[in-house]
Amino acid sequence: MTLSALVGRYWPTAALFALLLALWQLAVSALEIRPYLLPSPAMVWNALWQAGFSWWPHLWITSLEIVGAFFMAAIVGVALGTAVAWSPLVANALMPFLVFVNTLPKVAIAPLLLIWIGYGILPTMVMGALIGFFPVVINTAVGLSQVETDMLDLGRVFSAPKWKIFLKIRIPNALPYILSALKITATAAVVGAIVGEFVASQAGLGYVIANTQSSMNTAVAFASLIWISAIGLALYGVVVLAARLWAPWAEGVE
Amino acid sequence: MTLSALVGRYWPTAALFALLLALWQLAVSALEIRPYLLPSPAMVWNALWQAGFSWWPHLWITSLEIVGAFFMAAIVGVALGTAVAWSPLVANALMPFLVFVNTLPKVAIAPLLLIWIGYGILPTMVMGALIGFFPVVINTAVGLSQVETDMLDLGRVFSAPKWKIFLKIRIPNALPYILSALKITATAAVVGAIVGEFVASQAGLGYVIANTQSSMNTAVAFASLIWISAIGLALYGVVVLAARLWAPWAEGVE
Amino acid sequence: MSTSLIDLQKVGMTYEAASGPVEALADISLRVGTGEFVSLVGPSGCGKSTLLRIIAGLRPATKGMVEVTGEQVTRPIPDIGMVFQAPILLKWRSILRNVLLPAELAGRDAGKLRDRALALLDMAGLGGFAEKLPRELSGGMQQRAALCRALLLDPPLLLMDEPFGALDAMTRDDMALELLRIWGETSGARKTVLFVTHSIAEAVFLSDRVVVITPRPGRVAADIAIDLPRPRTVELRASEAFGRLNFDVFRALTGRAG
Amino acid sequence: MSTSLIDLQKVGMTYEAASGPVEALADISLRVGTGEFVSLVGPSGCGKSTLLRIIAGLRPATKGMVEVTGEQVTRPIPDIGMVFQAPILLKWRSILRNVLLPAELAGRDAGKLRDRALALLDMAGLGGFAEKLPRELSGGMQQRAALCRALLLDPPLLLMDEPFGALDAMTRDDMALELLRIWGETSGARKTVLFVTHSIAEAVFLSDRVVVITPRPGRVAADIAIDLPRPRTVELRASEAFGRLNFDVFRALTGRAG
Amino acid sequence: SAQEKVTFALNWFAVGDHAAYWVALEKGYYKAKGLDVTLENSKGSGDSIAKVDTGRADAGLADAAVVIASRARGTTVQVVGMVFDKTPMNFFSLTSKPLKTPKDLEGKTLGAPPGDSQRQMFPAFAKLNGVDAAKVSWVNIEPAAKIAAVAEKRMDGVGDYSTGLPLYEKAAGKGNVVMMNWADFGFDMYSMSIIASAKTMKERPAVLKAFLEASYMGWRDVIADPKAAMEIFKKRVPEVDVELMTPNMLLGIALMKTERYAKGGIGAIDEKKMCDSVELVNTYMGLPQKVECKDVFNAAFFTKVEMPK
Ligand SMILES: Nc1ncnc2c1ncn2[C@@H]1O[C@H](COP(=O)(O)OP(=O)(O)OP(=O)(O)O)[C@@H](O)[C@H]1O
Ligand SMILES: Nc1ncnc2c1ncn2[C@@H]1O[C@H](COP(=O)(O)OP(=O)(O)OP(=O)(O)O)[C@@H](O)[C@H]1O
Ligand SMILES: [Mg+2]
Ligand SMILES: [Mg+2]
Repeated sequence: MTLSALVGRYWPTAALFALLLALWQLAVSALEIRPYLLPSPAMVWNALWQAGFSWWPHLWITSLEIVGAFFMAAIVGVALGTAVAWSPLVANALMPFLVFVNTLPKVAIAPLLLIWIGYGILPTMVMGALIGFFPVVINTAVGLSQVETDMLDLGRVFSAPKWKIFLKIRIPNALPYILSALKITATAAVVGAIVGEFVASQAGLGYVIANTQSSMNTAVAFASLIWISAIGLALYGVVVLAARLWAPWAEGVE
Repeated sequence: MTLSALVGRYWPTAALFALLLALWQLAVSALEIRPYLLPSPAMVWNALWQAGFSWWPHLWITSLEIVGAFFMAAIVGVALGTAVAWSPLVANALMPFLVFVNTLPKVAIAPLLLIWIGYGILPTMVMGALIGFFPVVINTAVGLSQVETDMLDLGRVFSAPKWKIFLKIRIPNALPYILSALKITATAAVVGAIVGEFVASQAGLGYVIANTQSSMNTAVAFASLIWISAIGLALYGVVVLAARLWAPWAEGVE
Repeated sequence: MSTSLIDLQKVGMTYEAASGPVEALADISLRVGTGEFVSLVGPSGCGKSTLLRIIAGLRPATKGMVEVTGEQVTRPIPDIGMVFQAPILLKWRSILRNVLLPAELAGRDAGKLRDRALALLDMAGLGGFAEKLPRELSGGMQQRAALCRALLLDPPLLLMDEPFGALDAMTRDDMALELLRIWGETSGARKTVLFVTHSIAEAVFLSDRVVVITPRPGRVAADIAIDLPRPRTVELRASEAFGRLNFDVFRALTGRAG
Repeated sequence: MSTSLIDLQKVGMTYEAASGPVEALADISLRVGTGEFVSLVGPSGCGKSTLLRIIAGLRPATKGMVEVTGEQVTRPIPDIGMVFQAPILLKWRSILRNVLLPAELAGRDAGKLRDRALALLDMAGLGGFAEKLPRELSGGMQQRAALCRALLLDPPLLLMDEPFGALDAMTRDDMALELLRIWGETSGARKTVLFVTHSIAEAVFLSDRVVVITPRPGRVAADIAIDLPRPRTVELRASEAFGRLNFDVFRALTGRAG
Repeated sequence: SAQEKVTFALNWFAVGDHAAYWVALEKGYYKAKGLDVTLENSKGSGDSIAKVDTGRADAGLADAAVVIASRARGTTVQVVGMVFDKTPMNFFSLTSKPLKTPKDLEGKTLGAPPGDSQRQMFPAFAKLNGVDAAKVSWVNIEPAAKIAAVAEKRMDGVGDYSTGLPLYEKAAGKGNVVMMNWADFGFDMYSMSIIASAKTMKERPAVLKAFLEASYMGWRDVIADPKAAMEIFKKRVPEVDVELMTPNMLLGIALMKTERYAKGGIGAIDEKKMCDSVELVNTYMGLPQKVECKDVFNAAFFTKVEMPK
């Protein structure tokens, strides 16, 4: 995309963000909100560049965790969704269980998770995946079931085994659903990784937030949130782009 | 459904749960896991009935919060998703912002949020809605965009205004997506309400967990988790049933 | 045919696609007068459906001028009935509610039109199927439902893309006679009909004029006036004039017209 | 016609739906011999598509016995080519890849069949459209692509549901002749074809037998042997015998056969 | 007569050292002084400070270190009375791999929630005892995961108040838990305190004073008869686990049976100790500005309530 196309495309976002920034600054000054509760944009901006420590290792670790969590959630989610759509038996057995797993507040079982999977990058990924996999399961399963009888008949006429019908007909047909879920999961993986870091961590943006919140250094916490959102937006953007390349017929919103 | 139909339908679930219970009991006895970490099923069962306090007020409040969060998320999500699908301008302006909001780890900003919006049932609902609205936005927006050109042409031929095309064609056509998202949100609302209660609350199942965690009374915490999952499953079941009644043509998995 | 309702001047249409452009129409000029019944015939893929979409204002032509009722077409034109090549029934609505859709979309009271919708369904032989869902109908039945839908609001201009394509010969003939009645063959006020068909006999039987389109890119190969007496009757088909006109159209189609 | 490939005995089919049951077929008995070309004609909604689905093993009949190659049909039968009434092209695949789909589904090497697929597309007049997506094709072109797909694996049994329904008269005639060639009219080994059409002339021109079905619920109204010489030629259409057979079928269809 | 509404923000969900306020409620100490008190849970000191500072609560419980740090971030809250006198700061470890003296900490991995005062003050503690702070590695963990982290040997030790002992013993077994009380190693610093905002102090001084006095009366009764106090607590907050919370409470009481409280009354603030605490925070918590000792506390609302004999 050329620069002018980019400008044309994203000026509404830019405008909205600018408006929000202005409102934020205004609120902070007009309502005299305490900086430890809501620092001004300027303070956050400063914290972004002068946090007193280097952001890079934290950014790097959290990014890694998020991407890992995303892929785990995507792979496990598609696999489980396919299993659920595969047979009503599996669906009846698995779904209540998956709903159960998904409704468990992960923060509540933090000690168990800590003991079972430990702490570090991989466990945090697992945590993120646990938080992000469910939308993929549901959307995959629903998408796989939303195929017209005619299309299935087509597959059956050519004596295709069930797995081929899934591979060649159901799954491509469900791609808009799956891609939609991946967009959701891209953001859920971000939250998941941070929650994972909250449970136990030695580095990462979640670690920074937890640390600074306690000393009421909210500006740095907000700066971390901005980094986190930047990672989230980037991952989301990559998913949108990948979707467009991979399944151009399944056009959707961004 | 008759009893035998119910049995026929849910025996796989029941079997899986029974298996898991057995494994759980086995693990606890064989590996000598300490009860404070993972109480035995029997202990949790006892705690369910003899917690030393009444579950009902907690169940009631948490259910209320969950249902409230679910409806808020559903309504706001569908509205935002429709706005995003309505015009590329709105989409370009809103989407990055929504992604931003959704990647913010609510646990991290929960204390801030609660300071701003206060404590109690309503704020906890808002918290739950914040955690659960995003899948609805994405799925609604994607679903609304997944309409065949032919159908849109049909609407345009009859000089339908844009909002009528949304109402009569795009939205019904997107229902499988929206219903899929509502299933996801049903479980997210549960987690959201509990997270909200974790931050500060005087009652509710999240409160019970937070309370018992600080006294290592894990059996009661697990009993709460079971109640929570029961609410989650019930809400999920209601969504599935509602979907089947409301949009029988959009059959999906459960 | 005093005024011309549809006026196309050197209309061209090229579809751009990743796999290369396709020139569907090249240089189509055509006028259709108010109250005229004009059929379009031409080989598969010559651009007939494209032309109908352009006239309806659903797609802009890439070349030339398109006017309906004296106004340039830039967006979907109001008060038309259109039968698409595919039935395009909304799968979540019963057949009756599908037929009533135009009323809802155009903001008319669907309740009042219910009886008319049921009468149309009866006419199309779908009397017992009002409450069925589209997927419970056969291909031909779906097509008839789509026809009823197009007729619901009694529009003065009908654009019909092979409305009888999926019907058997007999049903087809019945429907053709019904269409002539609805068009207003015997009554005073006639609608304007632009009718795409693959059946030469059908085109000749129904129309005031048959316009023959060349293979892609579509151009007007011939514009044949059908000067058969109205009202048309089934017996007409055995007439020599009918046979001759059929042959004229056939010749124009096969390019042997000279 | 030594052995009978398809054997239907008192087959009935009733669709159950929330809005009440629909009896689509009542008591159909029919045999089709190996190598035979049999056409089905009947009014819209009489159950022709339903019958084809039952024979293919896609839906179980609710009554009667269905056998293909001497075996009871309980699930989709192998080695058939089927043309559905709608094109049912996968929208995410190019036309070529849609045509190659049967190879992939049946576990055959699609790469090796590429040339055959391209040749089939050429035959169907879709030479330049191999890389297009389905939505970039006209209705008739999509139908032809679906025909190519059904022919890809050169199946011994073809079930065809109005394969030429969306084609203009000329293309239709060309395709009919191609179909006869593919069927094996002149070569030795003939395929078996069950062909649904709304065109009586087409049925007579192509078939060894034309089976006429009554209005819903479908029964066999007549089974008319077409004893015209093969190979069939276009000239045949002008023959008196052709006209008489056409009339026979017409009479059976309209119920005036007595 | 119209009762004055007072919202008191506790620092956590129900734990043993919250019993006093419920006792004061139950026995009508607040009511007698014309107060209508509501107790509200919070998620840690930061949360309760924010509530008090923004006026969502009128007074609250918070760790003094966090209160001091919060002043540097612009809050107006001040300590108006103490809870524990002796510091509860402490490390827990297991007998199998005990951390008994500060020197043992070198080369070990310790877990603590980020806000934990042990964690924040560790450099001071290390310096005091000649330990190389750089040789200790810290892991952030959820408060809920602290006990499991030690008991299941995921970490060598965790920083946690000494009052938590019963919980650690429940997890690891009696006799298996080792404590390193900072107080035993020369470190003394204020921890749990009662706070109020500038607004409350200015606009409702009488109410605050009354509230403090009634609260310490509650404490007095707790110290005098822990068992009865626990019964009231259980009655008011049925979700508490009496078996664990009783020892937890008793450990807290032990931190209050000091010379200072015996002389000055329960919760008496010692200026020197407070200023030393402020100094420690100023030195070790990386604050954006220095906090003045006099800004941190205000003893004007304190009323002496005698320790029970
Ligand atoms: N959406 C599209 N994108 C690209 N090309 C298109 C599109 N629609 C039609 N075409 C091309 O335009 C040409 C004309 O198509 P059109 O549908 O108008 O033909 P038609 O005369 O209606 O044919 P048929 O009788 O088979 O329905 C075809 O070659 C087709 O490939
Ligand atoms: N899936 C279905 N559910 C319910 N009823 C159905 C279904 N499919 C077909 N029918 C009914 O069965 C009857 C026969 O349908 P079928 O599609 O076999 O007719 P057909 O002979 O192929 O008609 P056409 O020539 O219009 O394609 C129709 O009345 C139709 O309403
Ligand atoms: Mg067309
Ligand atoms: Mg059919």
